[in-house]
Amino acid sequence: MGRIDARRYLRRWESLLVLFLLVVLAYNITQVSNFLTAQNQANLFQLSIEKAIVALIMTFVIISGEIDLSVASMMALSAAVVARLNESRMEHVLAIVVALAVGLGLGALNGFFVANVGINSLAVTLAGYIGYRGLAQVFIEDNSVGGFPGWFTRLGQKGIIGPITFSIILFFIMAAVAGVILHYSGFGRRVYTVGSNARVAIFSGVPVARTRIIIFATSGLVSAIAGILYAARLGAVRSSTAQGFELDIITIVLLGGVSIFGGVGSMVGVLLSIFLVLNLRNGMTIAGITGNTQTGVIGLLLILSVLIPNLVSRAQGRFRRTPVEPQFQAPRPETVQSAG
Amino acid sequence: MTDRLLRHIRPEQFRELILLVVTIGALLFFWTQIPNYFDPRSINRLTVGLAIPLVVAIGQMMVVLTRNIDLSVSSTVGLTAYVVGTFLTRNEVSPWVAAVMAMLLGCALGAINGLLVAYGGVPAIITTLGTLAIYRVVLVEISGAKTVTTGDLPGWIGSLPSKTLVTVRDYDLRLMVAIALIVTIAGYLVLRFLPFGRRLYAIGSNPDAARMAGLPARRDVFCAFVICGGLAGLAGFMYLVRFGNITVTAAQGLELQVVAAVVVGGASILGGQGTIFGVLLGVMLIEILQQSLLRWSGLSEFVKDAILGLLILIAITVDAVVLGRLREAWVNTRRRDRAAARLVMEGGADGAD
Amino acid sequence: MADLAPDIAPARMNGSDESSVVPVLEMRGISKRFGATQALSDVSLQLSRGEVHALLGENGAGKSTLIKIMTGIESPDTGEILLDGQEIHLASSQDAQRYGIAAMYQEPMIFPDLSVAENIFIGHRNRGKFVDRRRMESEARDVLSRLGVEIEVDEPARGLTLAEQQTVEIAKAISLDTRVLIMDEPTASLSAHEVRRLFQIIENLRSEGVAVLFISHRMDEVFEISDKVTILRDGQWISTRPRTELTPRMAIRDMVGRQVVEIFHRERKPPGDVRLAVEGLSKTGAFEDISFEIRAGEVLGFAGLVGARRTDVGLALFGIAPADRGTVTLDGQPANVSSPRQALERGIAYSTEDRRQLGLIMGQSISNNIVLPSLQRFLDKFGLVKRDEERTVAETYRMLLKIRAASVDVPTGALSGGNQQKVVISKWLETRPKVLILDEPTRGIDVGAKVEVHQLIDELAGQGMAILLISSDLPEVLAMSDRILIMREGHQMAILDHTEATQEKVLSLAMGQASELDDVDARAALRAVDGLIDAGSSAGD
Amino acid sequence: MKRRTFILSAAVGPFAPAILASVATAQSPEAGSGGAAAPGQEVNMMLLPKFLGIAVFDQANQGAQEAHAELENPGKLDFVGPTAENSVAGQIEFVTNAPAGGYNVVMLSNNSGDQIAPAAIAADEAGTKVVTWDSPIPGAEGESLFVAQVDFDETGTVMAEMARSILGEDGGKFAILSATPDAANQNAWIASMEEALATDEYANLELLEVVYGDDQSEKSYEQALALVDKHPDMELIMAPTTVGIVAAAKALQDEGLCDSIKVSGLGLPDEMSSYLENGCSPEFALWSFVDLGYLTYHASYALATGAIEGVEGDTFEAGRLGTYTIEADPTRPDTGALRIVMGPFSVYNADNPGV
Repeated sequence: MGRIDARRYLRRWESLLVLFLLVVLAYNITQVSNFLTAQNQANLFQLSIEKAIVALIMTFVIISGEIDLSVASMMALSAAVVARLNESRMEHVLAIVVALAVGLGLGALNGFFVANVGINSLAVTLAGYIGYRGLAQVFIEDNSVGGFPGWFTRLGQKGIIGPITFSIILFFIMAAVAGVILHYSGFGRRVYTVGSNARVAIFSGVPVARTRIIIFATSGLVSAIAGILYAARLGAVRSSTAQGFELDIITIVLLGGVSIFGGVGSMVGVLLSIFLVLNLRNGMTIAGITGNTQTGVIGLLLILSVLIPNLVSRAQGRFRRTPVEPQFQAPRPETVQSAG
Repeated sequence: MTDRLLRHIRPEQFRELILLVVTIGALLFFWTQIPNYFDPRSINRLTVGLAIPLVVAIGQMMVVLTRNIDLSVSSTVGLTAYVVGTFLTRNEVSPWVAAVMAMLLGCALGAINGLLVAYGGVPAIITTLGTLAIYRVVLVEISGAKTVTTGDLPGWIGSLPSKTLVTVRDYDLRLMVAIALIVTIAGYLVLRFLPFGRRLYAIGSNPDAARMAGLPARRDVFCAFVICGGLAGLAGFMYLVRFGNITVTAAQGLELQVVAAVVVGGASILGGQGTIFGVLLGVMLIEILQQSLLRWSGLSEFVKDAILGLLILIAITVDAVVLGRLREAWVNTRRRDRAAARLVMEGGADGAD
Repeated sequence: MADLAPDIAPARMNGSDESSVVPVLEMRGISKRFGATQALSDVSLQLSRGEVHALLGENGAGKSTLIKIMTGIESPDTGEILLDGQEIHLASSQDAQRYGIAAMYQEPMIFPDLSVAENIFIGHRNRGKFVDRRRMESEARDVLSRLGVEIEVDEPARGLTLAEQQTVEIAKAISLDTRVLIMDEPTASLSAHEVRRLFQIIENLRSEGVAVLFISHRMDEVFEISDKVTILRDGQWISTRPRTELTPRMAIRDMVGRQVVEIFHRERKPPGDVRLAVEGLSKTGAFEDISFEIRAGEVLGFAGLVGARRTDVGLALFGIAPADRGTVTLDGQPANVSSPRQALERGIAYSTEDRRQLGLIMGQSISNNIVLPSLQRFLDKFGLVKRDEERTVAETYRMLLKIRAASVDVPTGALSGGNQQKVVISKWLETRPKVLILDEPTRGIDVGAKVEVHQLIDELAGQGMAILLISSDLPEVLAMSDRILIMREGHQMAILDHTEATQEKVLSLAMGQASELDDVDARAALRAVDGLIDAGSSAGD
Repeated sequence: MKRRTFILSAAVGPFAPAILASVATAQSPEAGSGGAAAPGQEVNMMLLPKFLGIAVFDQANQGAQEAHAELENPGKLDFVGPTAENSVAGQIEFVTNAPAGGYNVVMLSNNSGDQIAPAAIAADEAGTKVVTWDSPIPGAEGESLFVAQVDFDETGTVMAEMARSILGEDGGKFAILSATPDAANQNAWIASMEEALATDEYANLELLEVVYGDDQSEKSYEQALALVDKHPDMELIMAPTTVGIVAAAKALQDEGLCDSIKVSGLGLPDEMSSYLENGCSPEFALWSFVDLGYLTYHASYALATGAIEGVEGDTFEAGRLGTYTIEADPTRPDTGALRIVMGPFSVYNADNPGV
């Protein structure tokens, strides 16, 4: 069931997000004493910056009609690679390069299985979700490995401009680049096309397989970057690093109005969603609400943001909904079945 | 050659055969590697370890059949284990009552998912991603982050895990395993012999057609979620019995393990395909791998997740590549047979092909 | 137009003998509004026992809305539905089913993972608490043999051909004691042989007393099978006549509301140099030894029955499903392509008949769709899309091809079939092809738009483009082509010049023992592209 | 298996063979100045455990709440924490946000190793003191003070002693089931136990392996059973974590293995009573977490109100527990770490079931 006018749909969604954001900001500013301090604003970003960075590429993945469950495991793996190589006295910059290459390569491998072997991405990246963290375990077992060079941990922890860290600056640069690519470039156009209707894309000479591989490879690379930044911020790595991040990241992207069925979504929506989630978390943390409850509130927000428009439009009787939503990219090819 | 094979065996059955061979192969391999592998003790351990994921996986499979997914099962298991556990610390009730309570609570949680998905039009992955977090929060909030401990629970909790129904030469059939097997058999019967079960396949196989055919698709999807929740509730009870100590993190991460088992067992994420036997094999294979690598000194236990990931990848690739071909070949064989039969029937004509 | 329509409603004509002539199903004064569009206004229709009743109308005439109301998927704003003279209310498709009203669609609604028997009985209620496979299968065999077909009932339905799937759907309807069976374009994707078989089944249904509502765009079929014909236009009832009192010309006039030139008449000009030369093109299991050439400014028609594998040749030339053997040259250069991308680079474009699934991205704007295949040319040196240029180009096509839309930002899903087809053609024209393959360019679009498409083909040929026209509409092929290549079951039968080609000649060449082994053309493209998606071969790149 | 854990106790004090309960009397009431902080001052406190959902941390909170009421602090005392799987990042998040939340003191049971140091330093610079309890920051950076439950070096000896008392004079083989690999306290205890084992005194005790149950019941349960299968000659599982010990005891009981394999370590008498009775766990040790929370609160309050400066030699009054003195932490030499040792150890066995 394609959304006939995606643009209008998104605009309505984004307005809703702005409204939510304003409410949260109003609450934070009035109720939280130190909310507007530069330090707090920097903290607000810094504490979830890795998730925010990965959410940028996850936007591409989901708009292209796929999903990548392996991002958090990839973060752990890249961090583990850096830690392991650092421990064995490899030049640290070189270790980072190796970790990035691992991310790019395994991301491309995900892409290969999705694009060239034709397996559902949920199944492929479920394997990656388990396997990549498994590889991290192979490298560092259940140890906590640190001992990074000073410049590396400083990069992750200390502000470059005032309290603003390298990660935050990198995030804003990447967000700008991602926005331009998604909305203004030919590649971005292809991402939407592949996500809307891969068959039409093939008939139109769009390099569908290549587009998918590039998206997944970039997803691996960006996750590796985020993992390395996370290692720099924490100063030590365990194989359980970033566990559970994938669901947070996907939640952020879906809350940003990106359709799980592909083809619909905007970078503005995702950025609004990131700001909303970060502010919500910050306000709640300062108000002493624990991490679990925060996740629950965001989960509730996610459900409501789909449910309310549904109920409203049903009340208006404008269209009937199908009783069973296809879960992932219908229609199903008959010749090959996806998972199992 | 393939033609002849394909006349007797369907691709789906072929896959289960492969899975069975791999599972037996894994058992034999670890038997050569781990001393006393087929000891009653090891086997009992393995079967007991299977019980909880198996029960959850059966429910998950029913949802997956309808082209949906339930990621909230782990929180349902944790929440029911905690709530029933807390109840038991204050009230003395029989195990049966406690189990039924757990299932009812699970059904209620599943019903919330089902309402949102079937009647609210919220995609299952969004709904259950949300409730995965929300049910966990409910657990944290009502527990005040306190722990249920074995010491506070009624005495029967302590004896239930080792309760054995039948023992054959030290090989036990534990109560927990029996429950899981009953659920499995019940699941098989429902999916094979109840109209409801067949409709689950139909809905996932072609949702549009299901609607057009006037199947009560909403209600059936709703019911699938309720059943999944109920079984997760039962698993919650089993979890409470087995581990005794229930913290706020109970069963965290179980959801993807179960989805992985269902996928390895051959159920399609896109609905309509999968068998209970396949799911059973999927759960077994993963459990064997996990348990065995913990005990195998030939290889560090830390490689087990890497191997598990690789295994899933191989399973789905074999499925996509080999079974895709087989299925096509099967379809062609069938068509050719039918056409040939028809030609004979219609008096030969000029045998065009 | 009401003056053209004699009131022949039987119930009112022979009021005396109520019991025998009360229609099984009567729709009375049905109106339905969707937002700003009045989909149906005051439409009435009567279906009698054992009657095959055809429903005609252009796209957007309200046929599908009427069907949806009859099957309980939509409810009417005003008007009543009577079954055996009793008013009924249909709140859902289950209700309709209970009253014995069933519908089948062009794309059969089959459950590929269930067995044939289950497909037949899945919608049944009151078949007991448990599934009795043995009984179900024997009953399924009975139903199918009543229809005169033999299908193994215990196997998954995924192995069935399209025609067999339709048969299963009919069996499903019969097993439900269906009294009214609605068939929405059931023949659109069937081979001639299969159509014969279907008509045989419809005869059986008629003799069993089932009322059949038959919807088709193929006038010849309508005139062959139906007893009565009802015509809708713009949501209004226009006429209902016995078939015997109707001529095709009258039917078209009623459908269009004016006298139309049915077929565009094309002025042939002498063609230029050879553009595309194909020699011995073969693909195992699809087609064998196809050889032809097209000159600049020439239209080469591809005629044949459905199942003749014409589309497969088109797909091979375009690189979707490359041929195994044979050579293709374009302007003297080798042009054996293995992906659409290569085909486009060499100047070969292929416009598919399946607009919805293969032609357009319905959620995206007209302009996005038009530039899609030629996106590379609209990128600046940073890889960004030059939006102004994109809009200008899209605007140009909108004006030139008279695409009726408020702006080029309108999503294509909101357009009518004819306008969608124009967007599809625009999209391929913008790739500036030397050879344009048009697969069923006028299928499912209304008569007015059809003529516009014909004009366009003529203009393009006039500009020196070589056009390969695949069409099942024989008059269209005869009128538009310079030469006609006739295929039968993957074999090239002949190439006729338009001067020597007649309907009879072409048909006699095209007919023959039809094969039932394979799916038909309409699905070939879908299957081929899914093969690409699944096997993910590099052809996508 | 090569481990890269933090080696904390480079220098270990002399071992008294049977110190057990009697030795660890920590109070040194004779020491000098300081005294009680005036009650009724506003200090905003955050009690941050390793993660939520473990009984001992609830008990610590109980003690802190008791002190909070006793000192009539009009400020807030929030008991917040991350979840187990998110423990490291969660703790860092709470400490980072503490100054913005207006907290004067964060009382931290550190589960993040030195990874938390940058956040602790930042908090300290922003005026929020970080007082650790139960588990310190290994490098002591950003940490004002560590309230130790017992002398860490002593813990190893206590555990070795319990192992010997269970296995008998002939000794035997045992394995350790720990919490998370990042837990500084467990790591220090294991290191200290390994040192004790190196002495002649415990020469016939053989440590087979250290495994981690991540303080999760199910993982600890599975790890315990895996240990049993991997080491047929193992006679004891030593779990220096309250979650691990009870999970291991339950696993052995469920499998009917308590006759041949025993469980010991650090456990709550409440949770362990049934295993004490049925002999699965004949002996284990612990201290009072209620008192630990209480003492930590008092120390933090004194520090935040300026009653003490937080330098070596400061003494203060900790309500019903008496007077304590801040001393250099010998288990973390060369870091400038300061600690208060609470003590004492209680050893529970058939004679002293503790409930």
